[in-house]
Amino acid sequence: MSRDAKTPPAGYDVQREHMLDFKVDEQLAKVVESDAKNFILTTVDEVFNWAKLSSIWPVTFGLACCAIEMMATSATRYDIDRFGAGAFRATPRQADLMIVSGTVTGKMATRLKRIYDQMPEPKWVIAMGSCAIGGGPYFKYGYHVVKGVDQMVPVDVYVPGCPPRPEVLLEGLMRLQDKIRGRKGRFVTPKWVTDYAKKIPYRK
Amino acid sequence: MEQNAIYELLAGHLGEGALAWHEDAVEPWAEIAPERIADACLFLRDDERLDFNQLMCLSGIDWDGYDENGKGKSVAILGYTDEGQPETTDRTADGDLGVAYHLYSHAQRHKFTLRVRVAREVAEVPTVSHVWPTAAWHEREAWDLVGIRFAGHPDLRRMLLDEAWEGHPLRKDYVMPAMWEGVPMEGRPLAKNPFPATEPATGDDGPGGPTPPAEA
Amino acid sequence: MNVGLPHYLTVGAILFALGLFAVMSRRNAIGILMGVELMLNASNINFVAFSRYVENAVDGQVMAAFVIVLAAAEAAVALAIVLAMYRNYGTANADIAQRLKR
Amino acid sequence: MVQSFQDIYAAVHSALVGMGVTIKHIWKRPVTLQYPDERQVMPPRFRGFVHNDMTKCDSCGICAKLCPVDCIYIETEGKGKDRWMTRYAIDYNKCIWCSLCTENCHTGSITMSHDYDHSVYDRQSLVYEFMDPREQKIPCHRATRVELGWWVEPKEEKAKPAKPKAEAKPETEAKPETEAKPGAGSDAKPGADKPAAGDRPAGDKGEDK
Amino acid sequence: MEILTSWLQGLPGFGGMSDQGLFITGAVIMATLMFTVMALCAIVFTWMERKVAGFIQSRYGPMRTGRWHGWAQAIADMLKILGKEDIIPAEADKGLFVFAPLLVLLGSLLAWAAVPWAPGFTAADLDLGLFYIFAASSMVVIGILMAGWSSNNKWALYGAARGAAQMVSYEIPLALATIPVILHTGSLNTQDIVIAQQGGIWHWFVLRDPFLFVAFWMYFIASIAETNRGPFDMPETESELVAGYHTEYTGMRFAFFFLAEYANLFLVSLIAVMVFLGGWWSPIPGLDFAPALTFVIKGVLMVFLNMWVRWTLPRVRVDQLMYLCWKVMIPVTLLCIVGSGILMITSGAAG
Amino acid sequence: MATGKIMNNGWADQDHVPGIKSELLELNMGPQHPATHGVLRLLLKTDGEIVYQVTPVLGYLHRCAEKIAEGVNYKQWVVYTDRFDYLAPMCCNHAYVTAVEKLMDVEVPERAEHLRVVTAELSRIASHLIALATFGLDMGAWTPLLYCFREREEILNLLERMAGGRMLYNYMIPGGVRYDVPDDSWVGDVLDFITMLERKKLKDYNDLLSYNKIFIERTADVGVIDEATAKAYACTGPVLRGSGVKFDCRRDDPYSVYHKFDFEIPVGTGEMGTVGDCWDRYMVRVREIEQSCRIIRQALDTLPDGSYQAIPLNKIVKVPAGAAYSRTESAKGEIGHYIISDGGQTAFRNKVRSPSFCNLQVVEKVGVGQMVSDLVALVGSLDIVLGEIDR
Amino acid sequence: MTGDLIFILLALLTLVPAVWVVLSRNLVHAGFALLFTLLGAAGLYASMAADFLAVTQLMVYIGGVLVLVLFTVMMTHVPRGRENHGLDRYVPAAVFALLVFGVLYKTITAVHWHAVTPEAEPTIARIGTKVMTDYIFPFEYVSLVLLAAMIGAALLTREYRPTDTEDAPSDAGEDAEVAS
Amino acid sequence: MSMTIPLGTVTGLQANYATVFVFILVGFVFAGIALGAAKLLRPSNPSPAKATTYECGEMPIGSSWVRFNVRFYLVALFFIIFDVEVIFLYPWAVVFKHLFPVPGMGPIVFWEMIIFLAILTLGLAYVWVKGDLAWVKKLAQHPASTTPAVAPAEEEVPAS
Ligand code: SF4
Ligand code: SF4
Ligand code: SF4
Repeated sequence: MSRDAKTPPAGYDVQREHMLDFKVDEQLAKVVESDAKNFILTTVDEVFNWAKLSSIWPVTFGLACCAIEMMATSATRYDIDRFGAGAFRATPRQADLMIVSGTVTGKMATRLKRIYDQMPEPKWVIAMGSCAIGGGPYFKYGYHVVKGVDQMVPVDVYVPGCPPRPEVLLEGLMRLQDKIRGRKGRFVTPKWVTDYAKKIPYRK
Repeated sequence: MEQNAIYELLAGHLGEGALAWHEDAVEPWAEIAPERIADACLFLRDDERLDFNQLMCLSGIDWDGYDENGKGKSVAILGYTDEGQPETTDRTADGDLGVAYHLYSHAQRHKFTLRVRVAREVAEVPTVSHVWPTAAWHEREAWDLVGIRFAGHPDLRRMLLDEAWEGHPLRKDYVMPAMWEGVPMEGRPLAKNPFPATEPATGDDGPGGPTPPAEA
Repeated sequence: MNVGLPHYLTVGAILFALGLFAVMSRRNAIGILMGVELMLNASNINFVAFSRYVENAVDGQVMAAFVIVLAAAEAAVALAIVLAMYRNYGTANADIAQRLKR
Repeated sequence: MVQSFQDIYAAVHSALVGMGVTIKHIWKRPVTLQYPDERQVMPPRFRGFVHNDMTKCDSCGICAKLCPVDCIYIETEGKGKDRWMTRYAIDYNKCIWCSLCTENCHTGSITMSHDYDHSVYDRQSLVYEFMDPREQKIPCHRATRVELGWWVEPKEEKAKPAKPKAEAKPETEAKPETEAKPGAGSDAKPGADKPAAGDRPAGDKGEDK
Repeated sequence: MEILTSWLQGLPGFGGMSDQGLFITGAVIMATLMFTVMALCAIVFTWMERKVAGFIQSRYGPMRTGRWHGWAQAIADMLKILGKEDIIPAEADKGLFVFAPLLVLLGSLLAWAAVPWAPGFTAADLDLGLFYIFAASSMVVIGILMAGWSSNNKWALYGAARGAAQMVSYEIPLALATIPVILHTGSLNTQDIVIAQQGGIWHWFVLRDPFLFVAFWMYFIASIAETNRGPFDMPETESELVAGYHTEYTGMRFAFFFLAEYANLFLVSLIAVMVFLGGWWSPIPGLDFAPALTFVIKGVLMVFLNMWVRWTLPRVRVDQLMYLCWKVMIPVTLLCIVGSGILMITSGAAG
Repeated sequence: MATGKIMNNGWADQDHVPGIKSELLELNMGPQHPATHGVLRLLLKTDGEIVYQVTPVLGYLHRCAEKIAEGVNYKQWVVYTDRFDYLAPMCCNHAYVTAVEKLMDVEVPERAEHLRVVTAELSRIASHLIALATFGLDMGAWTPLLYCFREREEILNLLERMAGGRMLYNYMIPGGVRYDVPDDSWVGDVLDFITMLERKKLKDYNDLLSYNKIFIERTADVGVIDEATAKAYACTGPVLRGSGVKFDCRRDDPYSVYHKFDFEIPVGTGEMGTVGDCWDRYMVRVREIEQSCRIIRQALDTLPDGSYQAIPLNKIVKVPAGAAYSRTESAKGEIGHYIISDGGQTAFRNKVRSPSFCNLQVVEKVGVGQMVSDLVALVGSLDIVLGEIDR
Repeated sequence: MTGDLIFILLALLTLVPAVWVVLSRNLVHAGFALLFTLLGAAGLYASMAADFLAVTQLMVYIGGVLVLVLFTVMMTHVPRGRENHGLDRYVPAAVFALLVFGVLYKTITAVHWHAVTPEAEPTIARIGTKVMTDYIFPFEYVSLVLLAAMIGAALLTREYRPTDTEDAPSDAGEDAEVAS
Repeated sequence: MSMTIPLGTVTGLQANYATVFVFILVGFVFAGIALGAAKLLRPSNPSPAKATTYECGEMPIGSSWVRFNVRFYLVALFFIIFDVEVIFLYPWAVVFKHLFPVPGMGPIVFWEMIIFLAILTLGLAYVWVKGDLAWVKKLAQHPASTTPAVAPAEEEVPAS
């Protein structure tokens, strides 16, 4: 079977990803329109937003299994550098993004908070993996696991999975870019969930 | 060497009173009086017929609620509820604590299992870290998680948890912490049904509601 | 103002005086050394000024170059001494070291 | 002296060899998959988001029980024939995509989809609600379901028609499995692997596009 | 400069300007130009580095920023850095902390003054050009020490100590490696050095005699070390010292280090081109159409070589670095000087 | 030489006191540091570049796995074993199911064992690739990292086809494996891959890294763990073998079907320096990749037909009361499970003896007197994975 | 005019930091202030057409001596980089320094210098020639001095030296050193 | 090469150095502009936590302003000596070509520098042989040396 399909499989909507490009599309236009009073400012803002979203430098912050997937994301096959986010900085001082990739334990949580604090603004956090999102598999008996990193630091994007595939992290990054761009991106619940819900015949 | 033969040798060294032999188990094991364990280990290591130069594993065990006859009656441990709150119970644990040693000899290629059992209130076993350096960390871990103190250990600090941590998690009656040094350990109830009968689900980012945006 | 020799010499003199002040007031051996460097620089300024405005030859400059070189050598040795002193007496303070010596 | 020249030679030589390896790669086409524009086709067993086909599920709760992380929330109301499911949700805050839930579903309704990329801005949105009780409730009891006309055949029957439909996937392991495993367990598997073709989209937009 | 001032004189508004005014205007324009080039090379080379690294590692590197192969990546980086918050650690020595990046930047900017871009086109056509370049860039060392010390961060301190020791050490082979060339040219003026290599590839100093060839490679290695890159990135060693001396630096101040790093990278490459690789002369005599372009292209090729090395080799250890410098490179360069001198004498080139 | 002298090579700290001890710089390497491979924290006391004391501080990834083992049933717990050594999850699965089977006394079908061996060995290769990669990265070589990850992706793809998960598989169950070979081409693809790896890629790594002079200089004679130390600290796996001890559970304490296969146990020979130095440990991994390829080839060539599950997938596993310690050779070394069962659905106690935990301990001893860079090399060459140290 | 301005700027660049060097309580600050003094001095040399000297100043003083000084300051670790000194020394030192300055200034102003301002010329060739001819012996002598300085400094800083209180063999450390 | 623009006393040769001076000023101006622009653009939200020193997520133990290891100092020390050597080599190299043909000067010029180099090389050889260029690397090779480190939990390694 061909794994390396270079083209999207049937039914995949390429269009939706083009929200990434630095181009005013409808939704962005709406945002812009509302600010249209000060055109220059908006443009400058736009340019800087573009810069911010095109150059998100993550801090090298690997915690657990997900960190390996984070590495895989930055590695050959998925290459997060394509998004300009490949410049992993070892020090939080120069980073924009903290990818909390893995289980946040009680002992680590304070350190995580400190590292987050030490990052200069503007800064973002991606919670990667079930553990970082909500304790994941360690929810029930994890006496030493923080159930959700959002209890420690504000999280911008949640990337589900255990571990999330590299693609998902990339997708999360794109959602973060959307967020920086000033819009909340597209509807987030996958369509198939609601589709199936719709298919069920009504009672009565 | 056969397990029985090893036991014979060990028994010869320690004298009969100090140990008991459980032969029919999946893995035969010798139960040793706690105060003799270091002695026994030294013997096992230094006797050239035995030559147990590797301590494969050292496990601390909380025997509370264990049913020897194996009817699956062990007590359920406490966790967090779905809402993320720590579960509590009135039950007080009372069983013994124990330590199991698994030994291996690179030269003789045989294994041996030792166990000691101490009362919960005593919870102190002599260290074997001078016999096998590797025991140092295992013992620290056992102290950390099960709360067995190892007498004579050079550096008996907690291993995995913080020094300030309360309780020993692998004890059967351990109650999960709700908060630790300002870090919330409890979960947040996420399982709430987002569809209260009256309120409509809303929003772009709202939970997966039935109102997807119109597709192109 | 037409900048000429006296101006440079004055700068040199001020620098020299500052260096002297540092040498006298500093207790830390390295501070003293810095003062010495200032004084050497002052003398170098003078050398160059004379070489330019009086003699118009490069001898003064060669001299100054030698001074720089020797200053480097001096700094190397002096700082090594400071370190040795620091190691032996636990301080880089010249006075204290002197007292300890006894 | 000789040694140090040998060292220098070794250093230069090995550096050149290494540089040969790297320069070789410059001309090669990168192996990178340019994700948003290119995607790989997932293998049949791929475990994406868990999906539950609500038309089949009878809220027996096996999946919730088997889930190691307790992330399936099933709520019902009523009793016996009048038992209705009011909620079926999977909490991706916790789900670890282990597929244990799909193994034992006796109706084969819960499956691992091939959809995997849905980042969200809000942790709440990761609780996927598979039904909206305001719109409908789902009858649990078999008799009620039959009565209401949405009875779905038990898996044994379901599995077989499903197989030919999955012809797109070259996997054929369903056969040895059924031989190997006695009872209903054998049929949990195909359900886990195979999307009922046409029902389940590969991408989030669905194949109906 | 002369070209510039005479050109300025020809401009309408500048005709009546005094000579001093003209001179200052010219100098300011030149400095601005150099600064722009410097900033530009940081932008171009960060992008290039990421692409080269990408392709070496069989991936793409930046692809999406600005559509075509992420050409706008470095611009975005710079803009973003401009908008980053500036943090001065509470424990730091504030004055020095603030000043250190400026010094590093200045050190590399100053050195740019003497680069011979094209015949007669040098910002400051110094008689001591080459010497001056080395001297000016030695200020960077102080900047790095300052940065590391003032951060009051242990990793930064390590980085600074290593960096300073490394940079001062490698300054020697760097300077020594150029001396055989000076023997041939008899001038330190950068223009003169390039002019002396006229006449095709065989007149480039790198191919003049075997000692010069060795000296070139010594220079190349020393220049990598001097710019703290490649296998010699001891001060920044990501895997050891978190980010070295700029661990605590954020935003624009970090960008200055960044800028200086790439400016220095290009600078040492340009010097290599100028001293050994025939400056603006094209390999084939008589084909010198665009001197400045030739010069820059050669420089970029050197930068590429530099990157290639960087992405291939593992990093050496501190002591090995020092070993290499003091026990291999300095003796070898000294040997090159003597050997080249003797060759000059025997071949009658001296005189 | 007196102790004080060494201390005094750095200078005194307090004023006025002659001959006082120098102040050592205390610094934290980790928990967030690129060289500690996760969230390990090494508390260093250094003098300049020389490390005087290393104290590993663990627990930053303590995920309470052993507690969870007492709460979830045997099959669910497989999921958590994946997450110990998340670089070689199959090996961890294998270790665990072996232990459970030992207690349950079930006969595992041959085919299942073969599949286990194949997947575990693939996993081992993947893990070793990461070990090479990160070790190279510690040494400052970026590019091998990317190459190794590229090859690892292939393995992950193969395993994903097999088990459905990309990184964490949940593939083995007590009594067999969850799935059979996915499709007809899978076996061929695996063989193709290992052939390619053996023929081409390993050569690339060797050219780029193993035999690079700088790399050798950085790793040979560095962080030497001699045989006695390795044994005393119960080091296992490549660390022990790097010290020249020919010991491998797969051979010396056979489990599964490893006794059927013909493979060698590479040991450190001190080819570039001393036996037991970082280079040896590194090279043992490279050679083990070759051996794993051999094993895979044999296992696939002799892949028997038949069932692959002794216990049906939908059966809840109950283990008779008793206790057993079972050990297997994972990518990092000997992983042991000590399971005490009381006859119920969940284990009464499940102690995991993780190889990295024991291997790391040696840092306290060997790390002393190294340079900071060498310490990085030492830690890198131990190839620890925090998920299994902290559990 | 511009020349004057440049001179004034350079003189200020030399002198103001020099004051800082003298007065700063933090030795590291003093060291960094010294940087500017040296830079200013180099500028002054350049303005006097002593370009070789200016560049030498940059290279040796700033690139070398200053680095050395800073290293030493950092090594001797004055707590928080501060030096305690009281006023007791300032007064006599200031008086004496002012006195010296007075004398010097008097001399400068009193003497009528027969100053000339010739055209500036490139100096390096002339210096080179001078060194090779007139100053040949000082030149060789300098090399000896440097050798001595190097050996002396190396001796002084060698790591395992006997001290007053301890009497370990002086070179014991070296045997164990691994020349790597 | 020198330009003759009457610039007060800054004439001819110095003109180029004046350019350098302008470079310094322009450098500062540009840096100032960059910092100023950044100041306008960047958010500023200081907090005590943000200003803590980064040390891998832990709180630093003590100040980092402690003394360095002497090694780094030694390197700088040797550098300074060789730096001076370079200083003299440059004038020599410049005049070598011109002075060598001068009758009577050739051998002097050549040998003078050879002697100069030889003397300094002697110094290099001295420190080399004495081991000052080597880093003390293996503490473990000093038998007594492991003791200063607070003994970790280790005992005698048993013979195995
Ligand atoms: S989410 Fe899963 S893969 Fe990620 S850290 Fe947690 S357990 Fe590991
Ligand atoms: S096991 Fe299947 S039928 Fe039962 S509740 Fe779960 S999904 Fe529904
Ligand atoms: S995949 Fe695993 S974790 Fe997720 S719902 Fe199913 S059983 Fe639970």
